[in-house]
This record gives sequence, C-alpha cells and structure tokens, in this order.
Amino acid sequence: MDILKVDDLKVYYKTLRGSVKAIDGVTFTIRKGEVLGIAGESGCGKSTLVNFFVLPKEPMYHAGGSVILEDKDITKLSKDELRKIRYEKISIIPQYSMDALSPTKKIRVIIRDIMREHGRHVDYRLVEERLEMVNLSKRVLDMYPVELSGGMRQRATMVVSTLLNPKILIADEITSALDVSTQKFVIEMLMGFMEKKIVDSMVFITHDLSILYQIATRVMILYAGKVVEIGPMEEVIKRPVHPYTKALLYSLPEMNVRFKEKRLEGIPGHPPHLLNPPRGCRFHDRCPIAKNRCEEEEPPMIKVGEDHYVYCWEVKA
Amino acid sequence: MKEWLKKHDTLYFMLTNKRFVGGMIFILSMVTLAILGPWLAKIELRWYLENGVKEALDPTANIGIPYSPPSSQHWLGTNSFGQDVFLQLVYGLRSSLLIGIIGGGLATFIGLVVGFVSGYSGGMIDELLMMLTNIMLVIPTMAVLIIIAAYLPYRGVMIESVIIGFTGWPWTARAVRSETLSLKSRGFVHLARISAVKPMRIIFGEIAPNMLSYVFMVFILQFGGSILAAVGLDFIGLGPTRGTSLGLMLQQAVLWNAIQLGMWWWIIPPGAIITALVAALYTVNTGLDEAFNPKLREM
Amino acid sequence: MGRYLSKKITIYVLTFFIAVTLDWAIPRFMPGNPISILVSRFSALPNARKVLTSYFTQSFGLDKPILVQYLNFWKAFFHGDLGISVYLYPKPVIDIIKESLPYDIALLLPSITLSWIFGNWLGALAAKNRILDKTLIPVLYVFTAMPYFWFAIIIAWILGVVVPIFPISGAYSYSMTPELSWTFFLDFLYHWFLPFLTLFTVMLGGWAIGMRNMIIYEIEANYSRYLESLGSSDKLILRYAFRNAVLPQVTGLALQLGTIVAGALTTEMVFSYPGIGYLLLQGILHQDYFLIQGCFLFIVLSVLAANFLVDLIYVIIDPRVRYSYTEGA
Amino acid sequence: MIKIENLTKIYSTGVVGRGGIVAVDDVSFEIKTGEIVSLVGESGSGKTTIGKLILRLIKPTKGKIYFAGREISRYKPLEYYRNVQGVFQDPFSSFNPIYKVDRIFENVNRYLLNLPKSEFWGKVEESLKSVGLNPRDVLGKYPHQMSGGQLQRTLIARALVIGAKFLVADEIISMLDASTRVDVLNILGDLRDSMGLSILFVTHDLSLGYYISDTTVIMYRGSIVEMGDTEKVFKNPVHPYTKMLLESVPTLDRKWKPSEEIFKVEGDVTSFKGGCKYYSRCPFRKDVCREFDGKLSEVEENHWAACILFGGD
Repeated sequence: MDILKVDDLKVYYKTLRGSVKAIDGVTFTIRKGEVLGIAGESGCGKSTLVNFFVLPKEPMYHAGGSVILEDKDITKLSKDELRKIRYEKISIIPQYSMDALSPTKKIRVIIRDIMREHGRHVDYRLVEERLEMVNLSKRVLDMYPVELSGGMRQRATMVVSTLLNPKILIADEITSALDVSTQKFVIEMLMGFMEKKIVDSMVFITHDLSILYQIATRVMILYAGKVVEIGPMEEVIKRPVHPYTKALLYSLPEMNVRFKEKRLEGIPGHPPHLLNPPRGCRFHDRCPIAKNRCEEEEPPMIKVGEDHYVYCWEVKA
Repeated sequence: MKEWLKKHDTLYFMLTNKRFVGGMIFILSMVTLAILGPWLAKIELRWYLENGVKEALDPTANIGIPYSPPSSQHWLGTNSFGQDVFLQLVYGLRSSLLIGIIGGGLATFIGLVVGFVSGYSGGMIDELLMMLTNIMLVIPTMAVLIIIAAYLPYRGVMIESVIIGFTGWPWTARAVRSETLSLKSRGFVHLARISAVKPMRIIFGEIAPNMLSYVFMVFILQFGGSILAAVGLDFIGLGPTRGTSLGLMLQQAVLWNAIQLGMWWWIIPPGAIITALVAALYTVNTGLDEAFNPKLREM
Repeated sequence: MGRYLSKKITIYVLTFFIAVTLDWAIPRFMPGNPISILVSRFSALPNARKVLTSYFTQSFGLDKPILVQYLNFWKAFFHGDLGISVYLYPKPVIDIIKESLPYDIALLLPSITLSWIFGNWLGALAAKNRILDKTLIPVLYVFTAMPYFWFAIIIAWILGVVVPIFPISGAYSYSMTPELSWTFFLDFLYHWFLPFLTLFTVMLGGWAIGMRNMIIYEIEANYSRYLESLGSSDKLILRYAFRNAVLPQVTGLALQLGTIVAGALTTEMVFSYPGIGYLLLQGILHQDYFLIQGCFLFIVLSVLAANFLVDLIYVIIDPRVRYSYTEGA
Repeated sequence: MIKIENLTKIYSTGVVGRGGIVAVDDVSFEIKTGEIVSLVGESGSGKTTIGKLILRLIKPTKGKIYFAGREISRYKPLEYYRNVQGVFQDPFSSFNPIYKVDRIFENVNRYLLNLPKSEFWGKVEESLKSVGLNPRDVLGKYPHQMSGGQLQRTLIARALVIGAKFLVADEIISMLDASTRVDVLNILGDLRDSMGLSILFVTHDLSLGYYISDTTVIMYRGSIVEMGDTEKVFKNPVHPYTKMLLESVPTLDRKWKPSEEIFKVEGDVTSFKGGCKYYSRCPFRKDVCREFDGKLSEVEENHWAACILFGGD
C-alpha cells in the first residue's frame, strides 16, 4: 500500500542566471513497511528531494508535479498545514544529526518544547524506553547536548525524531560521517524502529550502495535530477539494468577485488550542469551504449522485471 | 563554473546593494567636502577676503560678529567668539577623516599583524600575544588615551591618531587570529608548507589574500571607531592643542553655554556630520557583509 | 570551571598590575618633565605650593632609585593614598572619588542593564519582523553612530531649552543638600533622567543591532533547521535562537564596558553630573594631575571588576564553558 | 624507505603542559620501496596524525621517523620535500580558492625545483598526462572550475613533478564520488608499478585498502593492533578489533550478521593505564588482558597482532 505518491515532481532553484533544475520530473511511491533507498552521487538531487519534504525554502521552489500523502497533495498545502504534517507524518533524521540539538537546552527541555508545538504532552516513560532502544541511559535527559559525544547526540536525535511514530522517516546521509563499526549500530537501531512499528516506512538516503544494501527493501537511483532505475534492492544490485547503475556498481572496490588481480574502472566524464541540462537522456555523454536517439529524446520508462523499472532507450522490456 | 559565477555575484551584489552604494556615495561626498572645503569657504567668506581680512580662512580667527545665526555671509553662523562655524566644520571634518584613516589604518594593521602571527605560529608566541590582547581588551582604552593625552604637552592630529591606533587594535587581532586559525588548517596551507614555502610567504601569500574582504570590513569599522574615539577625546579637552576639530567645536559649545543660549547652529552641525559619517560607514559595512555572505543576500 | 576562572583571574591580575604601572609611569616618562611643569603651575596658589612641592618630592621620591619609587607608589596605592587634589585642595583624591561614586552607580547600572535587556529584545523582534527590520534598524544604526555627548547636547537643548521640561545641569537643585527624603529623591530623579536617557538610547542601538545579526546567524544554524524540519513554529525557533544569541551578547557587554564608561564620562560632562566623568573634566581643566590619575585608576578597576562579574555570569549561562572546563578535556 | 620507530604524539590541550591527548602511542612500522601501505583506523585512531608527522607538519613528542636511513628532522626542508610529498583529504581546500590551479606548480618550482620555465612546464604537462588529465583542462583554471577527482589527480601530478619517492595519501578519495574514486586508486597503483613510488595510504575504508595496498596496518586509539601482508590480515584476521571491523564493512555480496550485544558498548567506557586498549569493547576479554602491554607479536610470516589471547607468542 502506498503511503506517499510522488508524481512528476519538479523542484528548481532560483538563481541569477535562471533555474537550476535539481529535481526534474521524478515519480515514485513509498509503501507501507518498506525501506526505500535513494542513492546517487553528489548533485543528483537527493538533498533537494529531502529538503523539499521537510524544509522547502527559498531559493528552492516547486515547479510542477504532485506529492500525495493520504489523499492530500502536500505541494498545495499552506505553511501552517504543512507544519502539522511534519514530525507527525513525515519526520527526519538530518545529515547533521550530530548537532541538530540546541547546545544550550537540556534534552528534556528540547523534547518537551517540540512536543508542545504539536499539542502533545511528553510521556517520559516512552521517552526512556526509546532511549534504551538506542543504548542511552535516561540520565541523558538532564544533560546538555555538549555533554554527549557525537554518536550519543546522533542517537538522541534519532529518538527525538521518532517520538510521534511518524508514517515516514527520512534518514538523510546519517551514516556517511560515521566509522564502519558505528554505521552498523545506527542501521541496526533504525531497523529496530521499523520492527517495533514505530515508523511505518523509511526513506534512507545515501551515496553508499553497500550500506543501502544492508537496509533497503527497494532502491531508487538518481542521476542529475532524474530517476534512472528503481526496483527491489536485491534485484538492482544483482541484476542492474541501466548502464549508469552497472557502471556505478562496477566501480566499487568491494572486499573481493584487488588491484593486482582485477582492475576496476570508474565512469569517465562528469554529471551535467543542471542550469542547462542536456536534452534527451542526461547520462548520454558518459554512457557506453548511447545512440543518437539518447541525445534527442527523454528515455521512456521500461519495466524490466517485477516492480523493476528503468529509464533507458537501449533496454528491452 | 558555479564558483566562478559566485565570484562575480559578489561584485554584482555589492553594486546592487543599496546600503553599500548609498553609504559609499555619502562617504565620498564627505571626502569631497573636506577636500573642497576651503574653496567653498572662499565663496562663503568672499566679503572678508575682498575687504582684506587676511585671516578670514583661519578657522580659529575671530572674524565675524559673535552669536550670529546662519546667514549668507556665515552659512552656519558664528560662535561666541565670532569664529565662522562652517569654516571650522570643514577643517574639523578634514581632521576627523585624517584620524579615521590613520588611526583606523594603524589599528587594523597592528591587529592584522598580531592576529596573523599569533594564529599562525601557535604555541608560546600565541599564548603571550593573546594574553597581551586580552589585557588590552579589558583595559578601557579611553582611560588610557586620557592619561596619555593629559600628560602630552603638545598634541597634534597625528599624535592623536597614533595613540588611538595603538589602543584600538585588540578586537581586530582576536578576530583575525581566529580567522587565521581556521585558514591555517586548510589543505592549501599544508600544501604550501610541504612545498617548503617560508612562513611569512604563507601568511601573506596564501592566508592573507583570502581575508581581503574581511580586512576591508574591519578597516571600515576601525575607521568609524577612531573618529568616535577622537571626538570623545577632543570633547574632554584632550584634542589637538592647535587648530580645530569637530570634538573641540562641541567642547567649546558646551563650555560657552551654547545649549542654554540656543545656538543650535553651533551644536547640531558638528555632531550631525560625525553621526552621519559613522552611520554611513556602518551601513557600508552591513552592505558588504550582505554582499560577501550569501546567507544574508535578499533574493 | 576552576581552570576557566583561574585563566581569567590571571588576565585580570596582570591587567590590574599593568594599569597601575601605567599610571605610575606616564607622568615620569612623558616628554617635557610634567612634574616641574606641575609645580610651576601652582604658583598661583601660594599656600598650596609649599605643601605640593614637598608632597611631590615625597610621593614621587624623585631623588630615590626608580625601583624604590615604583614600590613606594604601590605601597601608597594599597593604603588608599591617591594623592591630594589641587583643584579641591586639600582634599585627598580618594575621598573625592568616593563622593562621586553613588552618582555613577545610579546612572550606569540602570542604563547599562536596561539598554542591554531592551536592546536585545528589540533586536530579536527585528530579526523576525521584516517591517520592523526595515524601519527600526536604520534608526538604531544612527543611535550607535552618535557620539554620546553630542546626543546629550541635543537632548539637553530640546528637552531643556526648546521645551524646558528637564533640568540640564547637576544631580540635584542648587537649593538642596543631599539627604534621605522624598523631596530630594524626586529632585534627584528629575535631574537623573536626561543623562540616563542619553546613555540608554545610544547603547540601545548597539545591543539591538548585535542581537539582530546574531539571531539571523543562529536561525541558519543546524538546530534551527532541525526544529523547523519537525514543524516547529517560528516562535519556538526564535526562542531557541535567542537563547544561543544571548551568549555572545554577554561577552559583548564585557568588551563594551570600556567604551560605555568613556561615553558616560562625556555625558556627565555635558550635564555637569557629579560623577567620575565630571571629576575628570575638572581635573583636566584645572591641570589636577593627581585627580586625573586617581580617576584613571578608579575607572580601570571598576571596569575590571564589572568584567569579572560578567565572566562569572557567563559560566553560569553557557553550559559549553561549564562542561569543557570541568571535564578537563 | 620510511621507518617509524616508537613514534608518540601527545597533543597538549589548553594551558601549557597540562593534560594532553595521546594521538599516537608508541607506534613502529616500516614502508618499503615500491610498496603501498594502507593505514586503516576509525576517527581518533591517530592515522592522520602519523601522516602529518611524516610530512613534518607537526613534531613528534617521542620517537623517530627515518627516511632513507636518516632521521627526517635532519633533512633541510628543501631536500626533504623533494623526496617526500603528500595529498590531503579535501581536494577543494587543498587549493587556494583565489588563485588559479597553476599556483601550486609555481610554488613548487619557485621553492623546490628552480628549473627553467619551459622545462618546468613541460614536466608539468607530462605529469598531468600521466595521471590521465588533459593539461588544458587544468592549467589556467580556477579550482572551483574543476571536479574533486580532477583536483586530486592534479595533486598527485604535483608530487610527480617534484619527483617524490614517497607519498602520503591522507584519505584522498573519501570526498570523491563513487564513480571517480577507483580511477584515483588506479593511478596510485600504476605509479607504484611503473615508478616504484612508495605510498602511505591513510583510510578508514577497509575495502579501499584491500583493493590497493600491499601491507595493511590497523590502528585503534593510537596503537597498532594488527599489521602485515594485506591478504593475510584480511583473510586471516586475528585481533578481535580487526574481526569486528571486517564484520562491519558493508558489502554488496552479503548482509550484515546481527551485532552481538557486547559490541554495542561504544568507545571509552573506562580507560585505564596499561592493559589492552580494546578491553572495554572486546567480547572475548579476560582478566589477563588488563595486564597486556600491547606489544605486537608475530602470528605468521609477515603478520603481527597485538592480542594476548589470539596473537602469536
């Protein structure tokens, strides 16, 4: 069942030299009970997408398409209506989760204030329970964020973000600054939230496919503001179809390859500038199998497997 | 590409920033007034010059009838001694601007050197320099100025600027130090070091150029601060022993009961010109801040 | 926390030491031998001259080695001996300063605290309200750009001469003598108002502008973005931003004290208000060097003391300082 | 080529002499000619500090570093930096944003090489080509006009122009996009093979270390816990910390095993003097570990570990 339906969403940035088309016609859904992974390299539009959901601010603007959450198009809501949806329906663990809490307020106070904004009282028993889930003692409540280590602050933020049992939790690049051992704990805690039905669905955003593989049910791969491939995680990793996905996977040094034995190759070239993106497929100038048509027309969506779609001219259904 | 646009954006935002442009226009017109002042005064005091009153262009000369309100002969009237207020004003403006440039320049310079050296070298030198800076910060500089000025038998605009410059640098040093600290840990400084570039060249060739816009803003604030410090000193009676200045004019106005006598033409212009000048400097500074800092730009 | 304070105290002790040394050194090392100038100036007061000459020889001890002179100066200082005023001969400088002290406290304490509180409040309002920002902030810029004494002159002229509502000179009417009574108190307040208004207004601008800029900066901080992402109202975000923005403003208060005192000095001069500033002016006008030196020391000491107080408050309100120095990291 | 002996670095904090953070604690290892050694560790392990010490950006508290048999502090800067060079983590901060990219080469010629202009720039172009860059895409450009990958390659080219024999590569690809990372890694491998360049490859990413390095050194809180031939360390890990790290690496061919409860205890629970530093996190800890001196012992040929329970004798 779809909780959120995004249809042909366009999010641009206003600049002096025109609009930067950071998200340009993206369609996908978030289903109940799944972890949707969104992967892509820098400039693919991941952070724009996140910010559009939780913090749409100038110079960003909505340039088209719809986002349907429980039969309501949230792109048409007023500022106040949106405010109510955030936290209760869509919540976020931000990229900067290690310093998301104001340094001069005790964690207890921060929780109380945010809850009050949504007309709720704090159930401290619940809070303590949740803290325990992320390995924090209840003493943390009476501490200032500065008294905690970066990792503890991040986990406290995870608790704060999920106190209202949001329908959708967005985890935005929360593992990229972490050490490998900590990455694993954080992901296990997130899985705990899913298992205990604290959050219905999760969007996990990262540039690291191997992390995504550990947690996501489905994956959407973005390139230059467009979706290139979307499908079940396992299938996309094992049987990638889009040339970009393939090249990306091939360029990852995994623990089974050594330079001396097998030489991996990166993807030559650069992503296009989104002020004036190229016509046709945005990947065409780096694509090993591109034909003339790819430079002219936008690629169609092709179904390549159960629930597995690819935007490419050179792929057969 | 993106960064390149941003570079030119700064210039664009500077020139389209109303605060920057407006403030700049005012400051430049004040500079022009200070430069062209004596020439304007020649028009103003033509009557005296034609009648052979040689000292007509000496701002301390008692040429007119005391207590005269503004007229075509004395554009801003005369004071209790018959000195021409407009003439005093343009000369006072000159010395104020001079003090701003020299005092502000000196304070900026010392602050930069102390900040750079302290931030770049670290360790003992840093500890000592920061100790000195913190001491200078807590000592009320005005009090130091007073005590120095009080014992100086002769004081000129130069000496005044120098003592203001020598006491006004600490906050600049502190700010420059922290800026330097953050730049110092950047890769390009490491890279220069492993290219065997000498420390002085790293400071002035690599670090300092990155702070140009910042230094410019600091100078503007120091410029305004020096002008204010100088008028305060003048007002206390520790200004230049010869010549005139805006602060001195106001001191005399108060001493000779200009308030009680309602001689507004003696009281308002000197203070208004200082206020406007300093406000314009602050405005330019905010304008620059908005232009340099993308977060503050209004789309 | 102990380390934070010990570091601060070191600075203060050193500063105090340097200030006293400066006070001692300046008349001795200035060009033109000010002491001989000093003595010659008081030929106008024949009976004072003899006393002064002996006093100078004694206190300056010019015949003694320089180190002894210096130590003697400290000794005198700790005995509260700041010399004798020439202008109010033969009153000791320390007594004169003591008399003016209550007036300074009455003027500075309320004007500094009230302008700080009110200024910060105004700044926070302006940071979030576009209209206020466009209208109020420019006015406040003009306030901060004004020399204190000029604004004092203007206020005195408008409210004392053009529309004569308030007295513009002294701390109480000539007909009164200081006493503890309602009539005196009211008269005192009546005279106090204009100097207070001057200081309050000029300081207000600086605090408001500082707070506005800090808040705009804090609103960009990650914690503000997080609050907003979780659907918090602007009001809450502003409240949090304010809490963090107040900290640099407290530091600012410490750093500004010197300038504020200087401004207060000139304001007192305009209103002939019998505080330290007025004393200093008298000292300068009458070449009363002992009085000038005494005022200098007094000003430096009180600024240091006030600074120290602000530092203490800072420890209490900023958990970061408290934490980083207790854990000894 | 580079030999590190009992290297210790303590960062003093605050007021002189009081307290300090031990970033590197009595570390010894060696990097041979034509070898890539990856120095692997989490944040706070001291790996970057070792890189800085080798580049003489900071001074050691104790211990010595030798280059070509001579202690590095005995070299004149000029002489040293002609042989030992570095590339840093953040490509954008490695370039002064206000100057053109050429600046880094100009500095090199002015201070290190003093070659005639035409000869020097000829060499620059050659080096740029050898790292797969078109000189026209680099020279005359501002750093913000280039991508992170291009910048890092330019910095490697810089070391080549100098003719360095040893390169410290401090997390040089952690800020690059996945699609360009491997290219930079390949350049390092090629330079080792073609020119015999020795490289200290500092990284937190084990898979990168595995891909490129000959020898692996694993650090935990300032000390080496395990080191040796890369293949051996990865295939036959001995120290519980190494095992845990390898377990935690996310890969595309297996899903993580659930962590044991004990692993969840995070960092500095108790730090006591002496004893194994990993004690508080170790699932296998025994009382003897508290007495352990942390010395490395040989597990097999070319493979050492610092564990009293599983290490060799």
